Amino acid sequence: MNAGLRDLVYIALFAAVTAVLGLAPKIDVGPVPISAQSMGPMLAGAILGARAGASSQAVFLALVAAGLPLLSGGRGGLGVFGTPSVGYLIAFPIAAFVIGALVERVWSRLTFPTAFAITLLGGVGVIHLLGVIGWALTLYLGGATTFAAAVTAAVIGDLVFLPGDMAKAFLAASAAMFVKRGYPLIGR
Amino acid sequence: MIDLQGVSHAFDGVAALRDITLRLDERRIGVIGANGSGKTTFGRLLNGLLLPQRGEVLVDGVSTRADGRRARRLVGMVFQSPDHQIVMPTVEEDLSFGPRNMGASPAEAARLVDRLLREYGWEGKRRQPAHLLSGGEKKLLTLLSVIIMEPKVIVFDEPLNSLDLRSRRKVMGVLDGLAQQTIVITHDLDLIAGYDRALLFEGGRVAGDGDPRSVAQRYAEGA
Amino acid sequence: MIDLQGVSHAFDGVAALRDITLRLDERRIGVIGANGSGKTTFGRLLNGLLLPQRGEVLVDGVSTRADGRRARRLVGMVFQSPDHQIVMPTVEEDLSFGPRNMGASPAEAARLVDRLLREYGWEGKRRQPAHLLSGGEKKLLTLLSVIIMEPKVIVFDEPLNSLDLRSRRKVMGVLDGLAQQTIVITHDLDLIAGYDRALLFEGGRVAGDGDPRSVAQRYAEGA
Amino acid sequence: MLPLYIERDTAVHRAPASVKLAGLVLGAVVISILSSAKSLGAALAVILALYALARLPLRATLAALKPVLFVAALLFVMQWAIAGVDAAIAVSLRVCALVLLASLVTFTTPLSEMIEAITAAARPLSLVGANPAKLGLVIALTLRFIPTLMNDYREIEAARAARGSKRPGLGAPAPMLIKTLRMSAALADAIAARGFEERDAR
Ligand SMILES: Nc1ncnc2c1ncn2[C@@H]1O[C@H](COP(=O)(O)OP(=O)(O)OP(=O)(O)O)[C@@H](O)[C@H]1O
Ligand SMILES: Nc1ncnc2c1ncn2[C@@H]1O[C@H](COP(=O)(O)OP(=O)(O)OP(=O)(O)O)[C@@H](O)[C@H]1O
Ligand SMILES: O=C(O)CCCC[C@@H]1SC[C@@H]2NC(=O)N[C@@H]21
Ligand SMILES: [Mg+2]
Ligand SMILES: [Mg+2]
Repeated sequence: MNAGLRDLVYIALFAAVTAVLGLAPKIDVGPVPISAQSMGPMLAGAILGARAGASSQAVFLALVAAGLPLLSGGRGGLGVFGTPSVGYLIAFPIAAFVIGALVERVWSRLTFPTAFAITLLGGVGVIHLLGVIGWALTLYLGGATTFAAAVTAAVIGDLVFLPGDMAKAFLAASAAMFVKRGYPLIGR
Repeated sequence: MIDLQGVSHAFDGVAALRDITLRLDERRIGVIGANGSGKTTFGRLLNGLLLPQRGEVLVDGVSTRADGRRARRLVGMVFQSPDHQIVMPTVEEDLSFGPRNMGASPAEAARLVDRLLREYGWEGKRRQPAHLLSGGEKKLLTLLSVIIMEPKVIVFDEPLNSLDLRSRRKVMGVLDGLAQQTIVITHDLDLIAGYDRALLFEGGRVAGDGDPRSVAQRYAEGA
Repeated sequence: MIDLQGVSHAFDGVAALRDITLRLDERRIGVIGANGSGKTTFGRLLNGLLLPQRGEVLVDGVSTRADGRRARRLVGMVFQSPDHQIVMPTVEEDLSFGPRNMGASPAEAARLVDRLLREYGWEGKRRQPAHLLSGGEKKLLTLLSVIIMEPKVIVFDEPLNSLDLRSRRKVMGVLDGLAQQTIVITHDLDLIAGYDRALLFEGGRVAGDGDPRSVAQRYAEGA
Repeated sequence: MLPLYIERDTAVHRAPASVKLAGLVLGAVVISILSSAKSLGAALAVILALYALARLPLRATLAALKPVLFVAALLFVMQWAIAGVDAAIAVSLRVCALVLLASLVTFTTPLSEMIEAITAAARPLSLVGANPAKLGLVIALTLRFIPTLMNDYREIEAARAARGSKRPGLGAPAPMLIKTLRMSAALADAIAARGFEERDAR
């Protein structure tokens, strides 16, 4: 009977999970750091499903915007959405939604390879696509370069994340399979 | 045998254990004391999960600081909360987690699990999701998951918490049947009444040490 | 007064409570029974957190199905694990959570919190982060967070779990001092020895009902 | 890790949370737009004056800055190399000002007030079906979960180490998730038992 409330608590839980991932050490390679936080949307989508998963990431972003220092390195505030990180951040709820929707579709026959493919598609594909767009736009609107140069710079900058993000997708997929076996939520 | 030599430990500058020197070689030792008196911290020092900020803990003569993995192999620990201790999704996988870490092949681990499940009449639970077991069953699982590693000493933190009479008796039976040295942390004074020795913790110090009956009495008077 | 009429409930097709008919009007009632026998499920039915799949639960004559909110206002519940019911980050905020939900203005809620903290000598803890309280203090907080809502009946699930002697006495003192009807679920047979009535659960049925001493004895024999 | 409320009786503390949040949003926009080191320095001075007005201890100010000092230093070096010393100073000042401003609000506003304010601000959203009270609850719970999660992680890591795991931290997240999911179900019950849905009716 508390299904509605339960979802609220799960949403809060995964917003907090994304925040806690920000405590893992980050590496600064350019204006966008290498961090563990994009595992948040992958886990949220794969474990909670599309709607609750996306909501949890939206809540996370709202708290960041409200000024809480929940991004890796203790950053936060509206200012963050003016940096090249903006596209990646906005992609968090969208990625969670895409992953959740796909996982819900194949739930009963979900295996690790499928789960990995889905976290790669949503957690790396979607996030990097929007991330590059956001990055290029901030560079371009910052007035420094031509649009083509901005896109090139963003794409090159983005490539650094690929190895780490594939590892994150792998970890998220295995954690999701672990939870599916030990405490399945989506198939309820 | 475990030796503590002038051991102190603090969390964020607040002392949790103060200058403890002890030799533990009785077979069954009970540990009692108020909430926050340092009992769990003491337990974690014994197998090197926590390294003392001052002093040394020696397990069979070797410092936990020098060889933590050896200490953890010799001293098993059953934690206060079973939820934190179940690390794999099913009963079978959780039981084989320890042996696999210790270098057992999958086949060897499976053999050990088989034997243990048979010995405790648990074959039926083999593939069950571990987190869906009842409170009492979870506690038993965490106990078995440590027993399967055959440590020389086992530390139990609150083994009887929220168990019913039957599980209580079952767990107590398992404890009594163990050949190993056992160190039991508890708020249940009856549980340790027949033990060889009892330690009373008070504000991070050993405030009582000796015969369980008199140590328990001292605790009850102070409370 | 609470009435159960032919109440049954199953989880995923497995019966947890079977056809229970009871009238609860004694002031202090103890509930005992094995792990998984249905005690917590029973408690959750009393305030409509769980609606029975068959039968009815009536609180002061009104069905929990018809008016769940009213049932939850009249019947407060303190759960098994304090960690699972502290909702807000600090003591003060957690205490005002219930009254605010019931429609108290921030000022009214603050007044209620003030009074309660003073009554229990807890002013010093007002702004403390709830998760940094000791085990015993957390338990007391969950108790106060229900008392502040002034329900007519309070259900306690394992109130003494992992408390030390002193906190045990304190919590027992608070329980004894309550004017409300209290229903206490526990594995600690001593706790309910002086109660007005005891219920023994066995496999989802009431297998014993009456004088605590004889019910406890029956339980001990069956275990 | 979260800067927490520091109790004082000052004008900054007494100001309504809604005003402070609006100020934070506005201030953040202004700071993001400012580009010269001089104007950013002035903004920082205003913020520090507010810290003094709120009688916040120096220790808290430094604690708020600590997590970003590294970022600020790094940005400083990079900007210096790319765009010269003035730009470098400006960038570092901007980062510090943003963080100090955000932390000022958290230091001077109890969380419950903050949640009430966010809930009130979200009231218009109820027209499109969102429920402001629920939003407030989710935010409170998120903040409550952060220390709990950290503690669970440490406990499970220890339990894995005790059973001989060579990398006890790496495998801890999955069991941690199961543990907290179970706990969430119980927490939802506790919230209902304390009358949360009552708020829906209003
Ligand atoms: N990881 C930690 N971080 C900070 N403080 C801690 C930590 N672990 C323990 N403490 C503190 O150290 C002290 C001793 O704690 P410990 O857990 O050893 O007590 P205990 O005797 O086991 O209590 P209980 O009977 O409640 O289990 C307490 O004040 C506790 O708050
Ligand atoms: N949410 C749930 N989903 C599935 N099964 C459940 C759920 N809650 C309880 N059960 C099952 O219902 C039965 C009764 O559980 P309940 O929690 O009422 O027992 P209990 O008497 O309180 O036990 P304990 O002494 O261990 O607390 C058990 O078999 C339990 O596994
Ligand atoms: O912390 C920030 O400022 C932004 C967080 C987003 C970082 C993105 S997520 C995908 C990619 N992989 C990383 O390791 N970092 C980026
Ligand atoms: Mg302890
Ligand atoms: Mg129960």
